[in-house]
Amino acid sequence: MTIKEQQDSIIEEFSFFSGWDEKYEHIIQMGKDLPLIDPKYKTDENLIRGCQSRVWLHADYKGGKIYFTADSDAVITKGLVGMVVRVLSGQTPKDIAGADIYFIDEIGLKSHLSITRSNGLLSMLKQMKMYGVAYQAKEI
Amino acid sequence: MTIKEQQDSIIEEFSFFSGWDEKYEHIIQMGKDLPLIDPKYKTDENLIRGCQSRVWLHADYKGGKIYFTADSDAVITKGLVGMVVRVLSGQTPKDIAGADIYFIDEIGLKSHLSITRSNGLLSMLKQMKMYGVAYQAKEI
Amino acid sequence: MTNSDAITDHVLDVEKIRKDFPILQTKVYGKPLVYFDNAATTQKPLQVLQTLDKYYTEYNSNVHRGVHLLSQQATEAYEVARKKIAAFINAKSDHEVIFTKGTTNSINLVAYTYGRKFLKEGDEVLISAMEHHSNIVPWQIICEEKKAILKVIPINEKGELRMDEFDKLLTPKVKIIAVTYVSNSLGTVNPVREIIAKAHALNIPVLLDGAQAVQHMPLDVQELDVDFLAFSGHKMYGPTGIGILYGKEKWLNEMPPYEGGGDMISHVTFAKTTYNELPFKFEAGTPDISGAIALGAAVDYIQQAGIHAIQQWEEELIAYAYDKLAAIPSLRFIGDAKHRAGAISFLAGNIHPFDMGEILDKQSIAVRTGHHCTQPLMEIFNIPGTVRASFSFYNTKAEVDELVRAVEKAKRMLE
Amino acid sequence: MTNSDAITDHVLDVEKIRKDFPILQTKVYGKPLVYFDNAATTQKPLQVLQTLDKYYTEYNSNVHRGVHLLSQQATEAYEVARKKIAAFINAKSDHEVIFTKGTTNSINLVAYTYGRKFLKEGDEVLISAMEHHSNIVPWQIICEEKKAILKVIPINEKGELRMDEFDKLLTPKVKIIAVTYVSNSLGTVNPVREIIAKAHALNIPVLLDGAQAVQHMPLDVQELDVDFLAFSGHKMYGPTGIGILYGKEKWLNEMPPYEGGGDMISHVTFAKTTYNELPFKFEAGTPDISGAIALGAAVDYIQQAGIHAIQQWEEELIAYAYDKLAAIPSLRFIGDAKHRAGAISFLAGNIHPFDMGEILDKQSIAVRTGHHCTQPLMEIFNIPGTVRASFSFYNTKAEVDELVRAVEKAKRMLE
Ligand SMILES: Cc1ncc(COP(=O)(O)O)c(C=O)c1O
Ligand SMILES: Cc1ncc(COP(=O)(O)O)c(C=O)c1O
Repeated sequence: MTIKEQQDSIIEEFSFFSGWDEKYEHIIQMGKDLPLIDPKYKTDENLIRGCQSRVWLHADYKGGKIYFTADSDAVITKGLVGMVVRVLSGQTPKDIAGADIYFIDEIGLKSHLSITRSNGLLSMLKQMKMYGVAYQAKEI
Repeated sequence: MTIKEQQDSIIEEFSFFSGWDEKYEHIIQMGKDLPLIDPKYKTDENLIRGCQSRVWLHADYKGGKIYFTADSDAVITKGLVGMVVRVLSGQTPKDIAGADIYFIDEIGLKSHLSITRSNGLLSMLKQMKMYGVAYQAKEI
Repeated sequence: MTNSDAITDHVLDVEKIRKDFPILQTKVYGKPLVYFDNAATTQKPLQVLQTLDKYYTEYNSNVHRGVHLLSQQATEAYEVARKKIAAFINAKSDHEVIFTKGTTNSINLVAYTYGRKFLKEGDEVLISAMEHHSNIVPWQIICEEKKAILKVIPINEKGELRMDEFDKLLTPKVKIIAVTYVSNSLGTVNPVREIIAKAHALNIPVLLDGAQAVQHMPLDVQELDVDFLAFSGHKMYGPTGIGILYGKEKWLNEMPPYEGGGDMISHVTFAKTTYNELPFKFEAGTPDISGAIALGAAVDYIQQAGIHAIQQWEEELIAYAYDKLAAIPSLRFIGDAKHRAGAISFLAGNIHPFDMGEILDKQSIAVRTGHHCTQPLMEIFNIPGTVRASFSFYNTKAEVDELVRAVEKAKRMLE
Repeated sequence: MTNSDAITDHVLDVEKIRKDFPILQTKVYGKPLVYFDNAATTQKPLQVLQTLDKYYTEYNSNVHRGVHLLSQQATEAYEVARKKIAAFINAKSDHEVIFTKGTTNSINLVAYTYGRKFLKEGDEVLISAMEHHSNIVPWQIICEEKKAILKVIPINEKGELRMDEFDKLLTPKVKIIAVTYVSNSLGTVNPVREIIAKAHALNIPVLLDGAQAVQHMPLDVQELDVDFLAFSGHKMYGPTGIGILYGKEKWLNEMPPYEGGGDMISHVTFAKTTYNELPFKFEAGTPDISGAIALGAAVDYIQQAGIHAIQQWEEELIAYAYDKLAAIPSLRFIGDAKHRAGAISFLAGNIHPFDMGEILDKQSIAVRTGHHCTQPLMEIFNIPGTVRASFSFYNTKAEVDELVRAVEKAKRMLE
């Protein structure tokens, strides 16, 4: 699936939920599906600075594609991370670097991006795109 | 005249004026009647700290009574000083120290006392009472 | 307060009080707001908002030195506000009350000016393990500059000061003690009378961080004999941007000025500047005039409700919340002091406080999560943070019930 | 501004604007208020007051780190306000915009932190003879501490900077130049482009005191290439208690923090504290949230009126006032610069400015009298002070006529 297709499929999944609690339960579930980072990569270097919860992110580059593994100490954050990883993992550096991430808005989690500093989601997205840019450069 | 009589006579004089401009002209006039301080006493020591205009005050103690002379670089201030001097000059230290000055309120110049720091009138009154207290102490 | 019981002459009409706070009538996510983030900032009563509005629509003007009527009115109102605050904490004199930007600004002012005058190499500054960053970092900065040493009074597992350790730390090397009256993270009320008495026996002055105290309990600076008291307007029903430093006249006179500028000077030449008298010496520049006047209105509001009645109701509310929360399985309190006020911090099982806070938010309940600007304290407890519910006299038991229900729901979702 | 003429696309509807300012509809002593004390503080439009009210009745909450909705809304609004101000002065980045308490606080911040880092014994700081105390005293304090030398650019009899003398004073010993863009006492607009260009040729940074500039003329920090700019919210139609420091990122990053406390730290332990990134590094403690958001609304208001249109109207008004006042016998201007903005200072015969101010006040005209916090300047002119009428875009020619009539009456009474 492309990045766009992955996002659209998440949006569709969420369209079945009307209550906030079902949405959150689904997010938490996706945290459980997140490909977990190897504990040896849970280093300060791979830590993404959010204010309240911590996120570790690792990238593997194989066969022209980037595969992300991650973890967080907060389950909602982990779910959000899981969704973003689902969207971007296994894509090419170029696609990741240029990705337009719109699903978060559409499923009604915009506030997670607008909180200036209290959430690491934006920093995480930035970090993933940085990996995209970096591996793109390597390719050339 | 006692301090009270002096104040009452000032209040009566002001009762003839209805406009603010007549009142001020009268105040300014009273500045012209102020017994002027001898230039040699126009020292920093005799300067009363107001914020905007300067007032010099000198006290002479003769025959059990205090006589004030003064000056100011602003004519309205000088008028106010003139009125206070008229009320307190030639009175006994005891009467001055314990004087209840009410005429300023009654003639509608209350704001001159309420401006926290912009007017030296209050400091001047304080200073005059200090002289009263000081000469009272000398008498004993 | 010696006569506090006698003064508790009436109980609060909480429903009536709630009507004074417009924001308490609003909804979030379609449900009535339940605001338990009062330790971060309180909501404002209409009386405060009307004071702000009246100021700006009727007599806004710069204060001091103004010859015109508006300026006289603004100056008068500004100075009356100072008097109200002086009376509220029973300061001996108005000019011991300095308007600042808030608690942080007040503490920085003391750390810098007291520190410059009185701290020397090897001297010690004593704070506690439960201090807010605002009562840590300013002392770190001045200690570094002066090569002085910052010492920390430890706490026990309940979040109470170890007074036995305090006694050991209290040596003549200590040049100032800065402790919080009430902990913003734990709700602990510290034994400040004892601290002050013991400090004064060695002639050491004490600064109290009153940010979480003045809104919850009667506080009399003369009776406490405290040397400095810092607090914030926005945490006591006043506007943001204004705070107070109370200081004993003798200290304030000895300390050098803090910032330089208009109003704090007596005379300026390029060669030499002489400083104004108290309180103006420490109020450089145009002050937050509207903030000061509105803080005066907030003090009026508190006085009218009655600080004893407020304290009584809040204590009842906190006891109620404590009992209800304690009944939730796997919930544990962070901070379990005997004397407490204001806030309750807790964690449920292994749930991350941020997750809990988010699920409470979605149920229209506002709590704070995280380290509450007390990172060293979180490290002592070895936790990433807490969920903190903090109370005001406008909160109700029904709201506490809502909180408990919401925590239970969050637990079901997150565990 | 390079393209300023092109932007002047509309003229002001002053009568319509006046309706936005409730206080302009009030009376003093039974007559309509004529407010010519705008350099001390401006009045506030309804739009600003409504923003304040909306904040407190709908989403008051502490900013940053808050998990609940109100806190997110408050944080968002606070940061949007920062963006508005950054856009207003065309800062390269939002985080070059620091919220402070006002101009005085902003200048103290720079004097202290820049001074600590870059000033050494024998270094020089260059200010001008027309500075406000707020741009003198902070430099005196840091110069005294660092044994640096404060030098002063003199002025000519018209109240203009002596640029020939400036050239002589500009040596590599100078480590920072701090001058006012517009004089609050004289109305002089200084040749800041020339000053900055010459200073930068020697790698010397320039701080502009913009307290009397930003509300009167377009100002683009990138085009000016200025290093620091300080200004106050209350002088630009915003509330009291809030101000701005703009600083180039490279300087702000090199300077140590100012105050310590919440929000300005990244991580605190008792042993070591690491500081947060810009702009938070310089914003310790709970900021004036409502003040910042309302200042954003004030900027919106100015932008909507159009700063070019404002400038045009104010210039017309000042020229008109100047001509009318000049026609009064024995009236002399203090400050008669070619480029001027904002204020006109004058004296009539030997009349003490305080007397004049009082008689104008009784005629419902608010002017300021005295030294205007520029005592050294008054000493240069050898006067006790001036009568200062200062203008805003809501003032009218009819009000100027009132002023002139009132001055004439005062002269009759006082001479
Ligand atoms: C030129 C100038 N600089 C600095 C200031 C100080 O501003 P504030 O009192 O708002 O800090 C003023 C205001 O009086 C001013 O006119
Ligand atoms: C105990 C304590 N001290 C200091 C502060 C800092 O107050 P402010 O942010 O108003 O300066 C707070 C507020 O968070 C606090 O709770």
